[in-house]
Amino acid sequence: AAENMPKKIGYVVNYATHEWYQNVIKGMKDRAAQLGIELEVKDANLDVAKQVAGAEDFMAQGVDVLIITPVNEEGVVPLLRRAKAENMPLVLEGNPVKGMTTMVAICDYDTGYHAGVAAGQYAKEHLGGVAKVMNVGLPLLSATVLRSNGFMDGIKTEIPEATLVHDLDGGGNPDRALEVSSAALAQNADVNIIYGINDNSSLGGLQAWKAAGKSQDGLLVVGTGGEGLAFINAMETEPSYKIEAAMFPEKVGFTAVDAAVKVFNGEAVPEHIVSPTTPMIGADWKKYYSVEGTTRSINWDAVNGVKPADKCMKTAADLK
Amino acid sequence: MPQSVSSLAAAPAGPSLLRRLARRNEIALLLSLLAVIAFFALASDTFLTTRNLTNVLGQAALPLVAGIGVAIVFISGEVDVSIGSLVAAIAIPLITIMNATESFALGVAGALALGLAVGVVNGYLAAYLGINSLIVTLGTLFILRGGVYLYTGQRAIPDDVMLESFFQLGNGRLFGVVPHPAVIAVILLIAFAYFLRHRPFGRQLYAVGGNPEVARLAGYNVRRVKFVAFVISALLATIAGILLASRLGSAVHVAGLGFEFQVVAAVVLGGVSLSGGVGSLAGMALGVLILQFVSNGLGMLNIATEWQLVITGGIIIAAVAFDELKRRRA
Amino acid sequence: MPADPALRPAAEAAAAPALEMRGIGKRFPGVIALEDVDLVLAPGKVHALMGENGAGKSTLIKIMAGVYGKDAGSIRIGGRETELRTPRDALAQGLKVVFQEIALIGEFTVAENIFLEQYPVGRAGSIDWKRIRGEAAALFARIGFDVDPAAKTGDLPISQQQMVEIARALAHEARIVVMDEPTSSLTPSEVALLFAVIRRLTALGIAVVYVSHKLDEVFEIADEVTVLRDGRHISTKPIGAHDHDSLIHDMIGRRIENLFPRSRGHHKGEVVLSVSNLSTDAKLKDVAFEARAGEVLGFFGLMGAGRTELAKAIVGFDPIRTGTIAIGGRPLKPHDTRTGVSLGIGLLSEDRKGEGLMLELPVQQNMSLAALENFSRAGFVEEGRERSAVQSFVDRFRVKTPSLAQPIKNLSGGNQQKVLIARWLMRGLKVIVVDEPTRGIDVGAKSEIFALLDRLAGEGLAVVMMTSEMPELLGLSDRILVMAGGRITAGFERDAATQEKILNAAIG
Amino acid sequence: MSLVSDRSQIVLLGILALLCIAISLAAPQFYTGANVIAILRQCALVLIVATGMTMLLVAAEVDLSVGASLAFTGCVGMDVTNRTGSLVLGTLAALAFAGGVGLFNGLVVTRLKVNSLIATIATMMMLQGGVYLYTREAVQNLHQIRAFTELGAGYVGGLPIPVLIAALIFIAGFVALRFTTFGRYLYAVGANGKAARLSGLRAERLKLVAFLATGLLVGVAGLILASLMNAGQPTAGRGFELTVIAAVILGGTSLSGGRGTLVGTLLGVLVLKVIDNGIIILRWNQDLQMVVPGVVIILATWLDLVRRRRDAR
Ligand SMILES: Nc1ncnc2c1ncn2[C@@H]1O[C@H](COP(=O)(O)OP(=O)(O)OP(=O)(O)O)[C@@H](O)[C@H]1O
Ligand SMILES: Nc1ncnc2c1ncn2[C@@H]1O[C@H](COP(=O)(O)OP(=O)(O)OP(=O)(O)O)[C@@H](O)[C@H]1O
Ligand SMILES: [Mg+2]
Ligand SMILES: [Mg+2]
Repeated sequence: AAENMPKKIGYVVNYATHEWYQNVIKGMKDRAAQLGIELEVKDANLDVAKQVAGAEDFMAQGVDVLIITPVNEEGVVPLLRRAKAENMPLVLEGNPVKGMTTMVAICDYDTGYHAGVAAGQYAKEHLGGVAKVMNVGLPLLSATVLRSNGFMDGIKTEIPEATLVHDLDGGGNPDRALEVSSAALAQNADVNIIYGINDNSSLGGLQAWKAAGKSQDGLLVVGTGGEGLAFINAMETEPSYKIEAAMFPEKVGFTAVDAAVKVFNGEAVPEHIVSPTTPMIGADWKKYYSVEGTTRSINWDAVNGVKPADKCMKTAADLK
Repeated sequence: MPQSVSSLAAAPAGPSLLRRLARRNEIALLLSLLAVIAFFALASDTFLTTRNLTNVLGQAALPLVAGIGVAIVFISGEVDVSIGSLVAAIAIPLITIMNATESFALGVAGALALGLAVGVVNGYLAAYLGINSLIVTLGTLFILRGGVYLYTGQRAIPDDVMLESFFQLGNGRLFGVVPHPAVIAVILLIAFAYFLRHRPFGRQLYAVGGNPEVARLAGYNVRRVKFVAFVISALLATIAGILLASRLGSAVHVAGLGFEFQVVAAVVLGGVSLSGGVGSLAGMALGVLILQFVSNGLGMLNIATEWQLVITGGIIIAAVAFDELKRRRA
Repeated sequence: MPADPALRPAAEAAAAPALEMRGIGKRFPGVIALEDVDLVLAPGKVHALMGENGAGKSTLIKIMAGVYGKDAGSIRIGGRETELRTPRDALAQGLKVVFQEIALIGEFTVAENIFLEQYPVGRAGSIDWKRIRGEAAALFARIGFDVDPAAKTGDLPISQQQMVEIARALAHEARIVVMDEPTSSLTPSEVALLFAVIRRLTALGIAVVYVSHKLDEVFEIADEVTVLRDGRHISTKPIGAHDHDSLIHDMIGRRIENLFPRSRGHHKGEVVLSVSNLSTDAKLKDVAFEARAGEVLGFFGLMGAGRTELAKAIVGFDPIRTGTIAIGGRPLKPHDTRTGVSLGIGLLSEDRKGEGLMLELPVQQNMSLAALENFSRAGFVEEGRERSAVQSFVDRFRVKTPSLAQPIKNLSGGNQQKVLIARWLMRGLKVIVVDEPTRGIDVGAKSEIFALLDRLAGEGLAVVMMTSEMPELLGLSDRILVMAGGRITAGFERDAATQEKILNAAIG
Repeated sequence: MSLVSDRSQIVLLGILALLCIAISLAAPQFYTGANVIAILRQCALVLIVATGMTMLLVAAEVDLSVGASLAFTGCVGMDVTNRTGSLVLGTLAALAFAGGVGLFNGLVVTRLKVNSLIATIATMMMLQGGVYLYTREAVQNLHQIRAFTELGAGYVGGLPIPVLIAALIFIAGFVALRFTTFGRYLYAVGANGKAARLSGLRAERLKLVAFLATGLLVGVAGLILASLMNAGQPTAGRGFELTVIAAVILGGTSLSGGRGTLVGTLLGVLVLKVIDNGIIILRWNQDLQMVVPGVVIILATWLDLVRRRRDAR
């Protein structure tokens, strides 16, 4: 297909210093380089106002396509309107926004759900069919709420009497997760599964468990994201860390650039372009990633082989 | 004793006009701002375009508007760090009321009512009960943010009615060129600069911050002056919050996180003293613009966030240290 | 009764005293500042208010100015009973005060400070800056004070700030003008100008309250004198009924035989401080002198002559450009106060509040600050020894304080000064530099401080004294150096010095 | 009670007692050993840094960079231990780094005369940027040295090691501030810098030492945090500076220098952390973890003010 290539793509990321987005950007850069496109990134650093400013600056600089990961999905509605008024093609990453053309995203609910199913199966085999869950969650974002909900729904398909003992706000960061989990475990330690909405959260929960002086026998820890090296290290060294719901950030970036090219050419695109996820159990991670020193490389063949769902089971719209 | 002795005593001569001007902090700031602009104009070919410059003005409008209030509180000898949460909180009545009534004016009235209430509470606790204002406003910063999260259940509240007037307020441009927020910021700046310089109450703010005991002896109601400063600050933060809500088209619970740091840094950079009684709105505005242009320019040069943080931090230290050195020389 | 003119108006005043305070009482934590005090001011008269440090003068003034509320008593202004809850109430009644502590906004211009109480406004309520500048200049011209109305007030030396204070009290319509130690930083010529102004005020029927520790001034300007002691009313008499001794007796309850005692002979020890070729960026030019153990070396100069700067430079507080300073033969290097103190030189600053006191901290910690190492072992403070040392100084100097734990801000100026002198005596020095050591201090305490400085010299210290008080200079110094424009312009032995010669050298 | 000699902590003690009673009535788990230990461990990190911060505030300075420095230090400590395989070197590197940050702050404030609030906001920004230049990812524990894990998660005689470390540091700080010339000089410098200098104190040097001490204590806390999380986390420590300062202020230390005690700070830390813990134990909405401390800080400061005014009568 002799498509026209955009010369320059501008990406306003919500939080560039986070490992997840580091890897999204990595995937974007790889794909842009393959296609001969210049990619520029501006970081909103979790500041909604700065995000709008970043997009404005890109439009002033004259990029051909904008990709945006919203800090908050409601907060970019006027921005989309202004982009449309200036005929600026725009692709969203992560979350849907009123008035958008297309969005590239994983299915958060499905991700949690499949991890939940895997956790249920594991509990049946190794934990005597008991599932008492501590969710180290993040109510701040609809995406992370969907993951937690999916996880509980998934686990219940295997163990209907599974209970949610603690539903916590770990802030998505490790020290807060640790602190909150410690308090929760002190209140009630009758828990055998720790679920974290990202790797920081699951590890924070696990560290709280260890700090309380408990053995990891009979414990299962399930993380989400597979953002960097942390989960790999945990899966290699921590006996309880058995399941990781991998979300392949590099693949998300890769797909977003492809979508940007399509939108630039005015091609028809679905509203939601799904990027694949899958639970990795035990040593599965080695199929998708290899580690050398402190860098990990993605195995594109394996990842491209994971089939994305056509449609998410549940989305943010279902939460309201 | 002859009267001439006193004129023979080595009375300090007033410094010449030129010297006085050179000592003015604003001149140094203006030169720094021009240097920043010149640097980025040379380094990037998209920086010095009308579009980009007006963009930056529009982006600077929020810290400018809120900065007026923070500067006024600083001048009165107190501090206000609650604005970061306030800009997020006032969007809630604004959007909720607009959604319910489809009236922009009613929404703004609701926002102003909340802003006023916060200003009154801050002012009452700090000025009348005498609780340290950093503690008070740190407290309201936490309380308001927590309140926003509790009220919204940590979801943004979307604007369902999409009034055109509301959209235009933050997103439109006067004559298609100057963003409306910039126009509003300039009008407020001029009005408050006049107020501080030419109204007795403006001078009372300086006097109260410069030396509260003296101000009291001169017959001022020190508490009331400080109280009013907090109310002004909250109302200006409310206006900034309304502009932000328009740019975001919703009440976003995470809006304004860290905004108070950003504004305080700019205000201090602009020469408004933390110990009260010193500073001007012109200086404050230059402080805001310098930081905004640096941030924009580094973005234009495609410099990563981590470097932007390091460079901005370095600039703040260098600028304040330079100012201090200059003052010691003088 | 004699036909003293000061008494005649008393009959008229009975009809309408400008101010009548009856049975005033005021207590602070641990202190009864005033008890059952009366004060009646006649229009057109100067009423002096006298008393030792801590007698309650400033407190009484602050009550009439609405700064403090009173615990007991009543106040009538112009015959009508009034409550003065805030300074604004007093100002509205036409009562203007020149406070003991300079009460100006340092960041404002002189002209703006003058109109602080009420800005003249023009159309639409905007401040009329032109009028402010014009009227301020006219006011200074009328009084004869030499102050630039456009100068930033904080940049001015204390003496000029004091002139601004005085001018401010005169800028508005007043019925009563109160001056709490207005001349503590003024030169004699400026005092003369002030007195001319006061006479003009009284001619207009304005009542004036005048507080000063300088007896000569009081005898010159006052019509009546009220004396307070320990917060109680002792006497109110026409000035003609007093002489120096009787006034002092009323104030301190005893006589002072000799204000400038001299216990030591003319023996001079070796040179302990030698300064040569000293210049600073700001003012000092090529200053050189020596001070010997056992002598009091007096420095005189007009305001701005550079005495304070010299004092701060030789103790290592302010940087110098050139020159050497040696204490006990050892050079002050590096040039900082720590080296200075360890070599044995210390400064009693003229700015008590800004450079001496730790206002919020107790008397004990204020006094022991410089000597703390004497009471410490291996870095630990031995508080028992510290406390008893502080207590012994408090007793010896008769520091009036309810306890050693009292925050020093609650002590009167004279008592604060005693604590600060004790700070250095505790430490033990070779050279003590005292800058205006008796500013704002009553005669009783003054004589104690003089005796103290004399005794210190007798014990072998070199006392370097910067002063603007001619009697103090002549009474205490063994040798006198005069400064003008940052240089030493003359030097006199005690016996060769006269007031005329000194003033001539000071004018430069 | 003799420790609380100046009675300034009565209000806080009252609040703390009330909180404990109220929470334990509603949720008996509050008094379980596990929970008490969890609370103490959370107090430990804050208390360690707050000890230094109290000294700074007494000397009329402040350090807002401690949160950012905490994260950075953990990364440095973990990374150097990984590279050298030596816990000693890793610890030294972390302490050197955090001490260096403290020294930098101190020099900027004392030499360049930059207001410490603004100087340390700037340092905070530089550290936040710098840590990502140093590492984009959490630095994993590759060395698996046992002693390192023990630092955060170990116990001695039933007490968590971080709590013991914090207790030692607190006692040392308390003694230094209360009984030594150094402590007395800090108060003097904070109360009137010029008077202190005229009395032969090296005011700038003393402030520098306080900054350095705070820096080193951040280093200790950073190592403990890295051990607790089993990784050096560049994202850790957000808002930590506000928690520390809130605790110190709550403890009655004056922002304008010259006044404050470490006993107050300890109570301040306890009050804040008991509130945090109580909200989770009571299963209240966690968003209240912002609201309640805000109210308590204002309330406690006000009550203390009322008490002092009454005492002054
Ligand atoms: N704010 C205060 N708090 C506590 N005690 C005070 C306060 N102000 C004054 N005092 C005490 O009240 C007494 C009277 O003080 P006041 O200042 O009126 O003395 P004064 O006569 O003006 O002395 P001086 O000549 O030194 O100025 C003193 O013992 C003083 O320590
Ligand atoms: N033009 C000026 N601007 C700012 N400060 C000044 C000026 N002139 C004098 N000062 C300050 O006023 C104080 C007194 O100054 P200086 O040492 O020159 O005079 P002095 O001889 O001690 O006279 P006095 O203390 O009686 O005013 C010093 O602290 C000095 O810094
Ligand atoms: Mg007095
Ligand atoms: Mg002087």
